[in-house]
Amino acid sequence: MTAAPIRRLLVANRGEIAARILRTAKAQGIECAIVRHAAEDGGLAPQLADAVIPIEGATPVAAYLDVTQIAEAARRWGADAVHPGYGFLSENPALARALDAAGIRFVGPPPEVTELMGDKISARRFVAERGFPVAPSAIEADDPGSFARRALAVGLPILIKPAAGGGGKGMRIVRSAEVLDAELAAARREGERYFGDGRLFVERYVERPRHIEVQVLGDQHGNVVHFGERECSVQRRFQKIIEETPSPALDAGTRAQICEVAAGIARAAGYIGAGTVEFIYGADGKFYFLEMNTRLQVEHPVTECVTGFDLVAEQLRVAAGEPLGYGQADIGFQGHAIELRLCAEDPAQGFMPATGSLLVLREPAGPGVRVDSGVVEGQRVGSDFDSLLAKLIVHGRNRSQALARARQALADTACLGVATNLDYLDRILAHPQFAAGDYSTAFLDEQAAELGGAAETPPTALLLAAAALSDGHMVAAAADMPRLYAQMGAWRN
Amino acid sequence: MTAAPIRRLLVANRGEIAARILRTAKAQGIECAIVRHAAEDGGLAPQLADAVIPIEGATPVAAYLDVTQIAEAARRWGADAVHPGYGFLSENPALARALDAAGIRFVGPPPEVTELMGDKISARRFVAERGFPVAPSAIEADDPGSFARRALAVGLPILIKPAAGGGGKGMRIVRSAEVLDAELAAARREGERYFGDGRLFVERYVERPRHIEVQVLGDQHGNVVHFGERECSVQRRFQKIIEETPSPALDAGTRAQICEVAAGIARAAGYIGAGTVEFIYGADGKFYFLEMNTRLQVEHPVTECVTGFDLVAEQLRVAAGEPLGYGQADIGFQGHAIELRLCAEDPAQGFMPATGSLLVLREPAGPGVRVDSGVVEGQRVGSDFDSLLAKLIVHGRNRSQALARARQALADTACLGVATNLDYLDRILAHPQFAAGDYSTAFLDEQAAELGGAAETPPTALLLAAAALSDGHMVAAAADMPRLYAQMGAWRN
Amino acid sequence: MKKIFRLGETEHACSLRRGAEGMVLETETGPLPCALQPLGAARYRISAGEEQAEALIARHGERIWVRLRGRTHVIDAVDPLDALAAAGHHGGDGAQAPMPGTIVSVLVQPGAEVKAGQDLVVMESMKLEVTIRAPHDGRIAAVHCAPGDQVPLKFTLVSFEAAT
Amino acid sequence: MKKIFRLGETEHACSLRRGAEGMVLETETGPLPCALQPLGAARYRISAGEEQAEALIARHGERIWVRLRGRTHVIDAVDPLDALAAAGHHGGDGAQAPMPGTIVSVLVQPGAEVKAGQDLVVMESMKLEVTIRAPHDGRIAAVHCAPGDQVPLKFTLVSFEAAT
Repeated sequence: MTAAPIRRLLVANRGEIAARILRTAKAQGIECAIVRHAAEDGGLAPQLADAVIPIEGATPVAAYLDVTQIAEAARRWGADAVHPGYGFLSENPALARALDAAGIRFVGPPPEVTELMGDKISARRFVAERGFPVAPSAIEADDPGSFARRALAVGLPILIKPAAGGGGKGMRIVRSAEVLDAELAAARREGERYFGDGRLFVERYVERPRHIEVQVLGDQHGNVVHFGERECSVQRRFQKIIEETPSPALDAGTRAQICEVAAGIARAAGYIGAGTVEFIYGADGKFYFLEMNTRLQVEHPVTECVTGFDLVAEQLRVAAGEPLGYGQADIGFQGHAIELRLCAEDPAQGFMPATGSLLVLREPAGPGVRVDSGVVEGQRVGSDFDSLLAKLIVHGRNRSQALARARQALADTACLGVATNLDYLDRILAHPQFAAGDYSTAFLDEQAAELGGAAETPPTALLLAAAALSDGHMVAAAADMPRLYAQMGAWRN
Repeated sequence: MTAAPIRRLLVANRGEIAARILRTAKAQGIECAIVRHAAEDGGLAPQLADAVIPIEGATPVAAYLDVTQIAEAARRWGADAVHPGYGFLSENPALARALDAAGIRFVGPPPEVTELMGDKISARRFVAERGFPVAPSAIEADDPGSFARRALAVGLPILIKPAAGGGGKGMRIVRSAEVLDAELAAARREGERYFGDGRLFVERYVERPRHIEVQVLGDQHGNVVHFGERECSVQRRFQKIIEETPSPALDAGTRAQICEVAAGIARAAGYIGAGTVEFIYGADGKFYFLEMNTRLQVEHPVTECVTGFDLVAEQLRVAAGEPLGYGQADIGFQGHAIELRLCAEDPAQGFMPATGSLLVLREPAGPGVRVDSGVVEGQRVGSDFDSLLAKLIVHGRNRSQALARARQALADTACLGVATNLDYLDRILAHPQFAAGDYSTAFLDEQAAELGGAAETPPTALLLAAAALSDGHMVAAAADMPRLYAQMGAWRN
Repeated sequence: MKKIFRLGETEHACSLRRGAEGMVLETETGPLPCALQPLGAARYRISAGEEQAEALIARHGERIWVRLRGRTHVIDAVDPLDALAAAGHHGGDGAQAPMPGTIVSVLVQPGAEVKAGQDLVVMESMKLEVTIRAPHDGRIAAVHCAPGDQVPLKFTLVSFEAAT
Repeated sequence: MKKIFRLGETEHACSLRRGAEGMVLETETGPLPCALQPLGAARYRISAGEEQAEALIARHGERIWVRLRGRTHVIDAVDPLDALAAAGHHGGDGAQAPMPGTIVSVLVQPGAEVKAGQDLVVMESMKLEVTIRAPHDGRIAAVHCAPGDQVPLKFTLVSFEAAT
């Protein structure tokens, strides 16, 4: 790759991550474009971009997954680099290849590395061969006929994973042999739909594990560093909801160890760019390799808060061919950071995705508070994309200060018109187990009843008064005053 | 003072600093009240407070300066502590005494210390006697009759200061003997109006000096630490506009020296709470004591960004009688921070205070961006209080990243309906002298022409089109379409 | 004018009248003096009897959103007549979409006999696959969706014949 | 319908007419096809001739605020007749308040002869003291303010007798 600076950047993504990338790139004086499917109604990112390039597809998601179309858009607009964000094409080596053919830089690792790590099976094999710990497993491709039998032989409970998967899509826990076939079929269908690849493998499922990941960064000159770990055990259906750093579970020794293992894996893979090595951390203090994500993570801001580094800026520097210019010793850690994912999901409806218009949106501010948002007040939230609306990130001198600021930030936030997990997030933070830092990936399921908020009694009188008095017809009927009625007309929103 | 935790806090201030204090106090679970004069229309702070206590006065400012009324409000509401913010009663020992008499804690130093440092004359004497450098001066009180003569004897140019002054109020530079009497009279009038004390003194005025200050903190147990320096040389009429830390002017040696001198002065004074020691730093590398502010500074957030400490939280801990619990070595510094003061001042009208309604208000966000705002969209901005609307604070890994983020933050900000210095701030950041960190307190005056923006040519065609097409009558007259006219009705705002 | 406000699981029949000093809300539990003072930017001061609070309020049709004391509340206003109508057939006569989304596959045909819990339709929303199962035993009267269809929340995907 | 838009120091006489494909702005420099497309939340896409840009726009009476390409612009719309009227007496007949604020002291009486630059009134706003001086030699006709008065921007504090 060339070592020329990036002057025109196409952001091939949407939502909060597109906005976040645009902010860093624009601050550096880079001219920025973004692709947008018509189904994207409003949103913050298009406002921040210098140019918006329309893309089309059978479905909105398909448009963002269309390698040829994205590469062509980059070429026509004259981009000298493309940032894929996360999801979509971020881990698809085809885009990197198509761009390379057009002399455009891909902000991410070379396709070979993405392929190695993108295939969970080859990844775990690569890591195991170099002496890093992996879990007992069975791989369908080794002998499809005996897969189900070998899967059970791993020992229940087991975890089914698509070979090409990521982000928890298509993953299922199996605790009893009866449901194995049905779950394998469902996992295969999802694998085919999301990754165009139905191959599966199973791993022994560790009960009450922690999910701990390490941020790594490598340049084109062989330098690799880590930026510490992130604790990502607060999950629903393998989807992270709250992340923090440092992890409350690790002592200094284990932290140094797990971070060095991560950096070691990245070095072994000749890793270039920003990446994340994910580990399962058992109650027994043992950890083993889960997978490596060859892209920017949703939860990268907590690492930025405690290290002071802008990981997107570092990605751009690496893509431009610059050497890191610093070593592991130059990366310091200050305080504690927590990220909360505000999602359009209705906890009262089993966390079903919710849609609607953002009638009122209030975002928190103040010391130690950062908001990475993708939405603006008034816009519609549809069901075409994933449900993440914004991320609230807080940074404090220690965990208790960060936690206090997180709760204050939630209290200062409002999102009316679309059901969200806002109050659910606050109940998680208020839970003694979270406050103590004593939780596993099973936490949310185990505490589902308490976190459901059934114990909370709504201020019924105030709410009924608000409902009645904000109803133009009821007020008019009662007061029979045209003036008041007109005033209530303001309610048409 | 007692060592009990603070449970009910009255914030005796307004605007952005009241909101900022409320956020930290509320995050700690402290119940908070705020005082408000009727002239305060809307604003963010009252929304954040648990209770709002109305206060009255001959003028709105007088209400916030009314010691008896504030102390009584605190007593009636059952506050166990009062935070004065900055300005108003923050440096008035009478409030601390009145509260002490009522068994209520004052979040600030003991009245004796405030008195010592509040009187510029006794302060400089105290500091000089302990061997810290001060500038040549003449003090009116020593012999009022000969003051004018002695003032000239100091050697022009000289700086007139109210003995009880602070924040540049009533300060005037005198370069020619003719205007001396007039300027002395004006300074005396202002001193009487703002500090109820017309006594003056003059100091030799150092040409093209830098204004560098050091944040200090002491507890009730004799511990005193510093949190590094702040560069505050970007000033208009002695009013700071942009502050940053670390100072681009200091090398490591001088930095350590000036910070230790500041901590030394605080120790000598038996200082308790958060305070700031201000220095004049000459082109020759020499620095001398200017004054000590016995309160939280407007620009404290830049220090919070690089140290990770919440200075308001530390003030509350100290007021509660807790020991600091950390030493100088525990205070680390990470990256570079810049603060921009967004003020309701019209650069096109000689920076006259501007009033109006905040028709549109957009605040920046994203990595390394913090906004301490006191206003909300839709509220009125009057002429009753000072012109500070909000502070934009950016934090970067180094000065160039902080500067880039600052310019991006300004670009993402909008304030329509009230004239502000928003664009002026951007022209300062864009000036090569600021980019190089090579500026003195004379910078803004010396570069006034260039910073005036006369060189910028407005996009006239676009602006005229916007003006005409947003005019309901013009559109209706031209299009003669009732529908369109109705649509334009939305313009009544 | 009477309205029923649904708040979570419970419904409250309310009406508003003008009292001596302001509005009075008539509820099952008796009359409640109340007021709503606009503070600008969707912010209001609500008072009901002795209680007072500031809140953010937004309306969308007959749905009211209230952000109050760090919690978000949704109240649905229903006209008593609509409520009556709805009570008639409680959606028990079919399987409805639990979320807006896209139909992945339909696993039953009209006329088929199904058992409670049997898979009927697989749909997908925001990359999440969900299988809709039969709420009870019965015979399929009609299928109202096909793979690829976009369906709204509570859309009836499959309807059952009335049990005889 | 003709209007004069004041932009900084310069004034532009403009009128709007309906053209073949949309609105056309008639300016001194010729016709300009233009359009204004609302994008929601005070955001608009402006096009004028070849130029296009997104901007935030707000109106307050006859004053238009535009945030465009990182700069804030203020345009004042004046009716040609008002402009004519204003041209008549250019405030040269008195000393006006350069800012909204409070009168601290008045230093002249009606009938007094003053020289250009002589102190007339001391006023204060946002803790900033400013002395208003005589714009030219002349005799004071009337004083329209007293210490303690709150006065708006451009309020005529002192008026002069017409020079004879």
